[in-house]
Amino acid sequence: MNAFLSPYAWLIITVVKVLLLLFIVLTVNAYLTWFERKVVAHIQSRWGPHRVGPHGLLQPMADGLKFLFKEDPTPAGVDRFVYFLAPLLALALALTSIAIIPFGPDPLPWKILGQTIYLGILPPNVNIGILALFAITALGVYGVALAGWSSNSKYPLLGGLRSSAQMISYELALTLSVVGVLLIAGSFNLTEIINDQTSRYGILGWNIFPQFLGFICFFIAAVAETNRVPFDLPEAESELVAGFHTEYASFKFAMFFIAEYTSMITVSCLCAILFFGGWLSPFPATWTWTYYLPTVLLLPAGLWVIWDGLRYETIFGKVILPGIGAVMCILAIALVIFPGVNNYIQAPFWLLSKIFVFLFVYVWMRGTLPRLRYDQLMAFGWKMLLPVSIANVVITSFAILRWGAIK
Amino acid sequence: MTASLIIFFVLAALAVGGALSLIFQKHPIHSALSLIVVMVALAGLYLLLGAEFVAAVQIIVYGGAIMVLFVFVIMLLNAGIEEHTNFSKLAGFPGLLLAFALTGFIAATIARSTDTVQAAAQPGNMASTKDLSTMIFKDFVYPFELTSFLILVAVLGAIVLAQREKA
Amino acid sequence: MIPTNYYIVLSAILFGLGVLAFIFKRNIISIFMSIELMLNAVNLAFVAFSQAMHKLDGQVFVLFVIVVAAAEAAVGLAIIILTARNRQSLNVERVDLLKL
Amino acid sequence: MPILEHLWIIPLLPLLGATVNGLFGRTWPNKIVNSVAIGATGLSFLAALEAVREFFLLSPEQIPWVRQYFSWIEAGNFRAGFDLQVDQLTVVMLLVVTGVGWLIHIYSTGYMAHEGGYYRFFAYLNLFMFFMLILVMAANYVLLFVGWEGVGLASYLLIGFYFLRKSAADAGKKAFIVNRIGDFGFMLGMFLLFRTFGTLDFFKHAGAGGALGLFDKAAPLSAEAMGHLGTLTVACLLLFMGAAGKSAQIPLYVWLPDAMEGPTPVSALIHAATMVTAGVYVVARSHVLFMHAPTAMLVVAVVGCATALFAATIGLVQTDIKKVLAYSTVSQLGYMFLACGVGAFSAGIFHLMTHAFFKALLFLAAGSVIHAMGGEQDMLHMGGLSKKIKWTYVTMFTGTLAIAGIPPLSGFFSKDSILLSAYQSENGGPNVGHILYAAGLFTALLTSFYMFRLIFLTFFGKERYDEHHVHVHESPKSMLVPLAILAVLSIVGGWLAAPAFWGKPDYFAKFLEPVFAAPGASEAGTAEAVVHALETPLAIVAVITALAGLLAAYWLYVKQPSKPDKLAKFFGGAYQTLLHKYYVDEFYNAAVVRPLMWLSTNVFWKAVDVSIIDGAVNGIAEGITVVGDGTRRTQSGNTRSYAVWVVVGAIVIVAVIFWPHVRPVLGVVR
Repeated sequence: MNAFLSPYAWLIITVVKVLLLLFIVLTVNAYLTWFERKVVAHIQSRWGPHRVGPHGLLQPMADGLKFLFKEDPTPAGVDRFVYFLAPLLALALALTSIAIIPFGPDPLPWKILGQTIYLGILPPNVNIGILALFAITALGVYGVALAGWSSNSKYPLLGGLRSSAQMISYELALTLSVVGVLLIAGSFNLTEIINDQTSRYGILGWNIFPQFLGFICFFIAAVAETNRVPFDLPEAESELVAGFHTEYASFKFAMFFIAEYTSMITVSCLCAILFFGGWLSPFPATWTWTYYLPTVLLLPAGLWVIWDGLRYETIFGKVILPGIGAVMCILAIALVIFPGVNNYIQAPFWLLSKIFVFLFVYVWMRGTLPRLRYDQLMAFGWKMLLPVSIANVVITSFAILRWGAIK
Repeated sequence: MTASLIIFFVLAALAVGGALSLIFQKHPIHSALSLIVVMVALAGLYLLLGAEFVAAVQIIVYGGAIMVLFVFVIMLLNAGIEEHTNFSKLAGFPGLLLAFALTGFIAATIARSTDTVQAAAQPGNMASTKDLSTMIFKDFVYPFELTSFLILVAVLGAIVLAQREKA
Repeated sequence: MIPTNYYIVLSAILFGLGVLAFIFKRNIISIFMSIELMLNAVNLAFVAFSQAMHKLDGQVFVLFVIVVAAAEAAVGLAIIILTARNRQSLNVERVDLLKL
Repeated sequence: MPILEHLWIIPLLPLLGATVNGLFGRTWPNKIVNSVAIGATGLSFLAALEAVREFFLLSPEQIPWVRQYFSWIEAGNFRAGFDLQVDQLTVVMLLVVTGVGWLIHIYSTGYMAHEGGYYRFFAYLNLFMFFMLILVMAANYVLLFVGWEGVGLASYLLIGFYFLRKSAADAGKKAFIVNRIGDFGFMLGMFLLFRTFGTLDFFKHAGAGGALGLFDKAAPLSAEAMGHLGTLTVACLLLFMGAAGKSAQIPLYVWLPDAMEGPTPVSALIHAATMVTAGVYVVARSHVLFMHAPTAMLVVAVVGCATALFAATIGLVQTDIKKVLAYSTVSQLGYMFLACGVGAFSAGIFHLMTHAFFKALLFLAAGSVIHAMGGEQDMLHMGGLSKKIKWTYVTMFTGTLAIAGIPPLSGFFSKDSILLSAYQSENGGPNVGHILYAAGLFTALLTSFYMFRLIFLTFFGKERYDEHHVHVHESPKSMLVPLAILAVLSIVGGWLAAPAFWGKPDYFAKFLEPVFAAPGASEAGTAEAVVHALETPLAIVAVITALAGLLAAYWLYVKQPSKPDKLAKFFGGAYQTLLHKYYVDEFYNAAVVRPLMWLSTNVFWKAVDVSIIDGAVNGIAEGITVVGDGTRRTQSGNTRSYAVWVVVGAIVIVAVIFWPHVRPVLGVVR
């Protein structure tokens, strides 16, 4: 068996990884929508979804089903090929970008089919990680633009035009704002960039401090790249109905939707990795007690979930929630019992929690900020963001010239 | 028939196919898409050749900027199917002939001249981006500066050209 | 490993196709794109040679070519927009004021 | 030595004046214009004086003093530089030109006061001064030729000053063309000299790296060496051809009488005092060559003598006052050439100087007369002016005495020394000298006759004009002062040579000795005794002839005013011939001008120009049109066709670069 498999082991492993990641990402997407609706609702002092399942936890499923089974009309006079291509393109690119993110430093302690398994699809020694990521984001614009054009309808066309212009404009700022980090790390490799941020003082080593300006630019540009509020002009309901995907229904629409949320996740990952030390703990490595933070967080959460579930009348609530709670508690205890696992968990834990924070910020912004006017958008991009990021690059390079690599 | 050779042929096929469809597509958007395909395939080839940075730049600049610009302009001008006029006698059959002649000629020339290169053909060792950058900023610094100037000029020119003159 | 000739021949083919497109497309934008295609073909040759000779100069040149192409695209497209505005047509055969 | 180091200042000043006047004078009042012109000339006169003063401080080996300012033409081993030189000969010419020129400038302010184109006149005059100075100061033939042509230009401009008058314009053209013939010879001479000696510089100078000058090379040659191979003779004859053109000798004298169309000061300055003597100057300047070419010398002598006689005879019957003076100028120039021809260069230059004085004087006086008569030039309509315009009369009479050779005026000495040396010369046979002497003597007789005829017709007898139209008036001071000065000069100018009579050396000749020494030494040494023996008797004879002329004129034009007409009737044929100047103009017209016109019209114009040249030009144009018609088909204006052409070009380039054996097919050679 091994003898037969081993030549193609890497292939098989990769495929499995991809499927796994795909599943995870899609689920996260689904619950991201739920999360977003909830948070926005609470920001606007509403309840948000709470009918389908406890706390509306099953809402995403329902939505998914709805997307799948809705009628899928193709408008007359569309350019069929492009019309179908566009959402595929968008989704594929968005998902691909995730594949480049490394989720942890060390491989799994045991080999499968004689292969060391890294957390993340690409092996960590890819020299052009960040570049590849930018390449993919750069292509991302086509999904929107083509969608807008191919629908052969006014609003989508305008949306497409807007988004392509916007994306080109902000891509410059996006790329430039990262250059500072690259200069400091001296590498495109994401893993190296993260490792470069390790220091005796934990959080103080992160790039956010030397690269605060860069971070601001990066984050704003990234939000614009993902067409999120306050830069969601391509799909500005009030002006363009639904922008580039006006003419798309059911699952094609879902593709755009998923693509958008996936790119949100990607951007959050990038923020975490580039500026917030990726999977590094904010505390100095000497504070060993911080290793128990996951447990400390998981245990009460699990207990709360159990208790909350028991309050439900429905079977579902009575059964599922306590189950989940129990799992969480067990996991917490296991972490205490097996320090090896605990140590291994640390990196992903911190990375995921940072990503979560950024996702929350996304939602938060959506809940609070108004949308920009188009000319404001352009002016801001070209006259504010770009110069600032360039300045950042210059300053950084001079600083490096002066003091050598910072910290 | 190693894996890399397979990949090469796949990519090459992609590139040629893209180029062909660039020619035969009637609608500029489709041509643009085919061209993008060609470019992505080329990027893959660059990766195969061990030129990662060039590959990335190829996609970012060509795919992400230039072609987007093309698509953008096509959308802006709302260009339709290109009309099939034939005012130029020369661009008919003789043009075809000449184009083939040129291609053959170049191919022959290369075939003649690359046997020297052949021997040197080696497994593509990944050229580190650092070396590239040092080369650009040391040996090629003047060309580099010149190109930056060129870009500046181009930007100004584009602005001047594209702005509607205020009546 | 792949012999350099493969790359070179491929680039020659692409270049020839670019020439064909250059001659036979009527839409200005398409013609412009065919020029880009030719540039790409040349780039491929550059990179192939640089890899074959273990010199980075080729890649550097490719970068320069790309930059120039970008500039060219900016200006050229601006010109195209102007032409389209003034002549109401993207067909190069309709833009023939030079004819006597 | 400031000025000697900066000789260029002297000619530059007049040029400056010319430029200023020519460019801006148009709008300026006459006062400023003439002050500029006179200032420029006067300054250069002063500069010249200073230069001369410094010149006398030079040690003999520093002479000739040559300075190179910039090299103008350099080709291979040939160099023509802007080099100026000063030696005794130059000094004389310099003083004469600047001095007389200055006086005439002053005179002109009065004479031209009421003429149009005042600024133009003075600009031209200054221009002339500039070129004349270049001519006399040049240190090589090329630069000398520049001055030579320049004065020709100036004289052309000034003769045609009243260009609205056809006669004036024609005269200008005539002068220019006739001079051209001479210049042609002059140039050929220069070429020949360069071919022979490899340089055109006169003397060696430090600047030229000590390279020997023309004369340095020529001097040591034995007469046979060059004489036998007649190169030098030919060269000299060619030079003399130029000189004859400029100095109005047979056969090229015809332009000078017509040149009288110009304003009188011009006639005085250019066509009497300075320019026309340039020929003499050139011959004297290249005496080294002439000395080696006895044949050429003989030619010069004979031509000079013939001209003198010939012109004098014509002068007998002219009635236009300026014409008379013109012919007398021609004949006096003949004298000078005679002197040069017989090897008495210093005598020639001496006569040149004195002649400059008294002929300028005469012309100016004549101008004053004309001015007084309100533009009347015909002597038959004058008479009895002596009482009306005393000053003019006195000065003019002085000039006449001088030219007639009445001692002790300047003319006597110069003419006497010429006749003396003519009498002595053995060149070309024993009694050639005596023949020349006889001719010269007879000319002297004629000269004094027609000059006094002029005087008597003008100032004596009864008025032959009607009082009512013409009211005679004396000229303004500005005209009389120069007259006076010139009169004085023409009296004392000759005394430099006076001591020769009481055995003392002739100072003028002595002064010029270093220049003419080389060949002159021999005969000077041997003939001392003879000279003294001959000096007095010849002088007496000369004086007698002069007086005879005077008396004849007096008898004919004062005693019996009716006689001349009778004589004219009696010698009808001869009289008519003289009156029509031996029909020379008519002859030239028939022999040269008409055939030339016919040739140019029928051959060069109708045949060559129209059919061949125009044909070629139009043919080329036609061909280009055809080709263009063909090629413009490619300019279809269709971008796609252009694209195809681009492809063709690409193919060609690839072929040329990478396929060597294709190159010849494409006509590329590497």
